Amino acid sequence: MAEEHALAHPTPRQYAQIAILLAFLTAIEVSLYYLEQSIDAFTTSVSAPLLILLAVMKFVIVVGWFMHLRFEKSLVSKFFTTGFVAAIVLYVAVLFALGAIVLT
Amino acid sequence: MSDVAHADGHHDVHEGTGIDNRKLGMWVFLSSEFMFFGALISNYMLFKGRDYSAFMPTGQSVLLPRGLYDIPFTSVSSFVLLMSSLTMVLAHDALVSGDQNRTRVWLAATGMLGSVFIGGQVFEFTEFVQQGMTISSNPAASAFFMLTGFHGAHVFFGILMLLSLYGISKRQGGLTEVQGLNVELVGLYWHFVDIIWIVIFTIVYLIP
Amino acid sequence: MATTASRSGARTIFRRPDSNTGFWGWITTADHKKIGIMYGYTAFIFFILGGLEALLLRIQLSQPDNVFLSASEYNAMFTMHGTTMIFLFVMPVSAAFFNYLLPLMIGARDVAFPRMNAVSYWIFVFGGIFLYSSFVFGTTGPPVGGNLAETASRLGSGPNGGWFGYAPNSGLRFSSGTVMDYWSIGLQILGLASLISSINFIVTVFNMRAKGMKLLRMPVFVWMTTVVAFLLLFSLPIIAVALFMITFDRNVGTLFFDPSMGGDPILWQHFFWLFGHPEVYILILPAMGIVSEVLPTFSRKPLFGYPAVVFAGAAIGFMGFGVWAHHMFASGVTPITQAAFGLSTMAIAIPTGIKIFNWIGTIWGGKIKLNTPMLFSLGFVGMFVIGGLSGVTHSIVPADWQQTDTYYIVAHFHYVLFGGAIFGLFSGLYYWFPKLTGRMYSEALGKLHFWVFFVGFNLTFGPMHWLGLNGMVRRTWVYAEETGLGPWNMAVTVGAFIIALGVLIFMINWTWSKRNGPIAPFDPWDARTLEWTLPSPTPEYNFAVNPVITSLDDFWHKKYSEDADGRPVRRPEATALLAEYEEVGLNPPEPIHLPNPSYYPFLVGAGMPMVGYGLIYDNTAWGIPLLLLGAVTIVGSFIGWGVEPLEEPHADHHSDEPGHEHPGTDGEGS
Amino acid sequence: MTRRSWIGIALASSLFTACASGGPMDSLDPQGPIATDIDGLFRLTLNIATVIFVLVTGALLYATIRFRDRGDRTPEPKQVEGNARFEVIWTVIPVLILASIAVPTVDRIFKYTSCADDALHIEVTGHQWWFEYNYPDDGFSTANVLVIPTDAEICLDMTSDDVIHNYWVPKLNGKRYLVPGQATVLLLRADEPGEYWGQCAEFCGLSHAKMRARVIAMDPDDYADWLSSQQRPASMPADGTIEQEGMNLFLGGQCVSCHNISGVTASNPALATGSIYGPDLTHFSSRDVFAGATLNHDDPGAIESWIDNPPLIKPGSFMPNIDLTQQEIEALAAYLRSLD
Ligand code: HEA
Ligand code: HEA
Ligand code: HEC
Ligand code: CUA
Ligand SMILES: [Cu+2]
Repeated sequence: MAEEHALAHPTPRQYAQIAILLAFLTAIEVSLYYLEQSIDAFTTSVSAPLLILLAVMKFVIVVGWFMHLRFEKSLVSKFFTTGFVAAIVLYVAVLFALGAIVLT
Repeated sequence: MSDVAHADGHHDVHEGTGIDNRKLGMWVFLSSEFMFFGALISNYMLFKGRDYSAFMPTGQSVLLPRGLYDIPFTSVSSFVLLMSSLTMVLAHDALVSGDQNRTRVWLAATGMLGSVFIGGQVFEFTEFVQQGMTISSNPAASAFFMLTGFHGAHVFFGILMLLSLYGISKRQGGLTEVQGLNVELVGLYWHFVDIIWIVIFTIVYLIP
Repeated sequence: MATTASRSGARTIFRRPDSNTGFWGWITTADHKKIGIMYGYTAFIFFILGGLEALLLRIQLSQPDNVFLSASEYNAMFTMHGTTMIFLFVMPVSAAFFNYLLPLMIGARDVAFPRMNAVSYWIFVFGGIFLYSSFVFGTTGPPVGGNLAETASRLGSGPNGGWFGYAPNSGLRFSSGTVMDYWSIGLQILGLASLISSINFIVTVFNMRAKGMKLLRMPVFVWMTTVVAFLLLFSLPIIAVALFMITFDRNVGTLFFDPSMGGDPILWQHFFWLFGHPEVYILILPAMGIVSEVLPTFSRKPLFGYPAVVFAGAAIGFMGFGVWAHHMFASGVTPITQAAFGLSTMAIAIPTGIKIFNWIGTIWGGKIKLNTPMLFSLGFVGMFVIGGLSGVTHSIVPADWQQTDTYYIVAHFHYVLFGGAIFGLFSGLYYWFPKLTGRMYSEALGKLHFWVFFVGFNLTFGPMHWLGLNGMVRRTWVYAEETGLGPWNMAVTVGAFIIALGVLIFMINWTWSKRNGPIAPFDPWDARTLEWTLPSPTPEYNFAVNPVITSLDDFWHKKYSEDADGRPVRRPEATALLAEYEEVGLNPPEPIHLPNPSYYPFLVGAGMPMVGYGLIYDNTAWGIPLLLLGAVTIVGSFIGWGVEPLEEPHADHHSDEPGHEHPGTDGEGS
Repeated sequence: MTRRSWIGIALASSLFTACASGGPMDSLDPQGPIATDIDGLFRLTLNIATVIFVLVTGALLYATIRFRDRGDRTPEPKQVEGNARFEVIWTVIPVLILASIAVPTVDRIFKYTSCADDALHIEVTGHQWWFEYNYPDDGFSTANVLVIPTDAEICLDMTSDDVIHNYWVPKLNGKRYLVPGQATVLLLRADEPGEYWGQCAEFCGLSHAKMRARVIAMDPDDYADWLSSQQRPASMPADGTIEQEGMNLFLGGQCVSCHNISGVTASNPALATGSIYGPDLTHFSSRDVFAGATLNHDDPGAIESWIDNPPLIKPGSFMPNIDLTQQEIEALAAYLRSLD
């Protein structure tokens, strides 16, 4: 299997480190949530982008390292990103057409 | 994975991608799953923001999912699912390095963590129902149950697949190379279900 | 002959079925060609059913205020007509072409997942039977609180919400019987079948091409198959969710589409058309692929602008996801949405135009043989242009406010679906008939079929433009005499019967020629693509020797070189080459391992309706047990299959030898 | 192309537009400014489409005939694989054509999707299978027949009580959905007094075909008269007449639980609770059509056969067959006829 790609897979130790990082990010997410709940100045419009950013980071880490997408042929990531991007674009458009997202 | 061995292959008979059929198939399938969960998530996004007070019998207030969340609880179960991705990847890693016993241990651990997650979800659902929010309370509740329910069903199928891999390995005393690919495939599926939860946790639970 | 070459594996402890014999051979086969043939015949049966439903519709409409059908019967007929033609005829017959031809055209011995392929087929068959069983078991009724003068007949007990099942009319309150459950669960099952085959085809195209067949050397038909597979891949999950939502609304108590509890019926329309519009390109692209093969062959010229045609096909598929709301121009969506979708819809005319013009470029200056397939392909181009242009008049949003939900729309989509998809598919049926059966069809009957179709088709659907603009509304079982629409409706009805005559001619030609037609040479059309290098009918193993490709239209270039003028000159060695193909094709030099037949795909399919009935009748004593039985059948079959190797043991040991093996198919798992 | 062939094309496309059938639902025979404007846009597009069609099929037929295989007399064709210049041409030309029709399209979309401030508002509610009209400023409700003044912009505020319906009066404007739980608007404007036909265009269940409508446009003066006639309470039958017998049956039987007749019935309980109800019958016989505009008042026996067995006439109807005797039917019919 190893000859499939030039990059070496992480070792179990590195996997554990990645998992710790993920746990850490989750902890930040949850604390952001509580900040938003308790501090008035910290509104949704501040926390939401941060939360989304964190989710994207976790997403990328899991896909890239745990699913080995980093090490996979580029065709695979093309398929995968196409699905992901298509879903986001289309459903944002649907929500927009339904009036659930309003441009202000 | 003989095809890979001949990737340089003047005597390979195919103009392929060099990726095993089943693995490519799994990736293709997962890319379509985005559309599936995207529909469920946008369904929830649409309904969570609406006001249902006009449809309630007089005197009753609207019970929305976001009013009932137990964030610490869900954070813990999200953490559990996240860690199951770690055990999954360790199972695969153990298999690659030829350690069949360790593979089985990690497979079992993954299944266990998955079960804990599902158990948490069942608890959450019963809790919500006891507080009065059922699937028929309002469309936002319907969408919440449908989204998290379908995610739970995916986890459930993942557990089934993990269990059968565990069983086969136990019976045969190890997994063959072909079956080993199945570990990788189940792993892909499992991580995918995990990333969907990452999105759900943020969009459904944390962002008000 | 196939037996000698293919069945060399040793027996195992499992007694496995043998696909070469009789009835069980068909049930258990994993051979893509047999599966393709079964897809074709099954789909054709559904075509007859859908057509008979259409004839009933037409008899009812032949005069104003007719009483031939009751309202409930009429509603069931048009719903099942549309559903059948789309999900049980055009899609599966396209799948028949994909199955039969895709491996042949890319030089492979099978698809990537042969047994998954069989699963798709059996799920489709059982899904179709399940849907149609509504006529036997289904119940309809008035909306809750409404009244009927009489109970619905069996004919009126089919699904009756229209092929797009608009909510909340399809919800429990307004469709109180079980028929809409049959519809939603039936479509769910059919969608699963298509999803599985789309994954299969994508992997096949990406992994199983013969050596040298670069992506831009694939026949256009293969390209269109690929685009269709991607369209299915990304659009089916959407309809799956939508169907789950309606099923849950009806059976579980969710409130998605129930406006009296804050649900949103327009959401259904978005989800349905987000699937439904890509779906119409799913229906037309295979036919466009066929036409792109037929026109060059019978013009003796390469396809004009191959990369442009391929790119346009991909662009159509891509843009097809961005136009869905054009089915909702009257729904009160915001003007911004209407304008955006009006413009995106117009834009689709551009890549489609590129295809049309390149096809004309292909025949221009050619040496055109007007054989039956060519007639159908030329008919396709002409008729599709009419349908496409009326499509563009719908994209003029204010004009569509007048047109929508009238027969003007019905005219549009029958021009693209019948004049387009069906003409293209019939072209393909004639074109590949020799490869399929080893015999030639009757050219005289074929041409007669074309002309009867052509006249009948235009008489049926041409006046519908006029009817629609004159106020004839869709899905109405009666219309008032004062509208003055009677005479034209009568003409339409006559046209429909002429089409039926054409179908009969086709059936006679097919059944007669299959047995008694002259024996077909293996390259009867002097064609261009790989499948014509094979004996007719195609042997079970397809390619005795794995082909190697060096150019687009490889086969043609092996037969012809070009002179200084750029005109083809037959190579002197061509005749010998063909003889060699024939000789080798029938006598593989080495044993070939093929996927073995299996009972499990059939069982997976058979489990589906059990789950479906279980869901519908979950409130009866036997509902849940049946559901569980179905689930156990499906899961059990998958486990049995996981244990059963794809090919007889030892097969994978050959994988290192050249000319033998499909990498990756050897261990096809669950 | 010569001038003459352009005329030929215009004629060909007119073949199906110009000789409008004159049928009551003919969308090619617009009778108001909005419908006329839309019709113009459609004809423009249709003419362009016809030109494209003639050119494309012309080329197709020409090539088919000209390059037919005539055996040995036809040489083998040149193997042309494509031509980049042509590709550009036949991409750009359609872009330009489409751009030219896109502009008026977008303009009309915005023009006809919202109402002017001074428009006359009428509320339309869709029911399976009839249209209810409310005149909010004048405080009465009617059904099936919508009466509007000419030369005024009418703004229909629409919604539905059950499923999605689609309001269409071809000669006055295109369609617009009536969506349960949501509000939509449709503009109407008629030039001339007259009676215009309409029909529900979206499939809405069993009797969708019998969900029709009429619009009557009146001179502003006539319209004012009509308004005041509708605001009066219902006429009372004289003592001892068959009409009075009918009224008593109406009040004593089930009819009153679904129908309102102002001045006669107490306020309708069903109307208040939002459960199923039927058309307001106060001025029933002032409307020339009823039951979803499928039955005509002047047809002898039409009212009788309707109240005898509504679901027979409209399958699924929410008005039940009450098993009335012939006598009762006649009395009720007589009473209904007197409600002018
Ligand atoms: C095979 C199926 C198929 C195909 C290919 C198409 C193709 C197109 N369709 Fe059609 N359509 C349907 C099947 C199909 N449709 C069905 C089934 C429905 C009804 C669903 C229902 O309600 O039940 C429908 C309904 C439908 C509507 C909704 C109408 C309504 O209900 O109000 C619209 C609106 O815009 C539309 C538009 C188009 C357009 C613009 C194209 C374009 O792709 C056409 C492009 C082709 C051409 C334009 C011709 C060739 C081009 C040239 C020669 C170049 C030059 C041309 C120009 C510059 C204009 N279609
Ligand atoms: C590929 C798709 C397809 C095809 C091929 C057809 C084919 C035909 N359709 Fe189609 N139609 C649709 C797709 C299609 N349709 C859809 C999607 C709808 C919308 C449904 C909805 O509104 O929900 C529709 C709606 C529709 C309507 C509108 C109904 C309504 O709105 O009220 C009408 C009315 O005339 C009609 C007529 C016909 C006719 C006459 C044919 C003919 O061409 C049929 C020709 C075939 C035959 C006549 C069969 C031949 C049979 C024999 C030869 C008998 C011999 C039998 C034995 C020997 C056993 N169709
Ligand atoms: C359960 C409710 C119900 C009852 C009871 C009922 N109706 Fe109706 N009625 C309706 C509905 C609903 C309609 C509209 C039906 C349609 O057009 O589809 C209607 C329509 C009518 C119409 C036609 C009105 C129009 O303008 O279209 C008349 C007249 C009528 N009813 C008279 C009666 C009489 C007389 C009785 C009693 C004998 C009666 N109704 C009892 C519900 C009811
Ligand atoms: Cu209301 Cu159709
Ligand atoms: Cu469309």
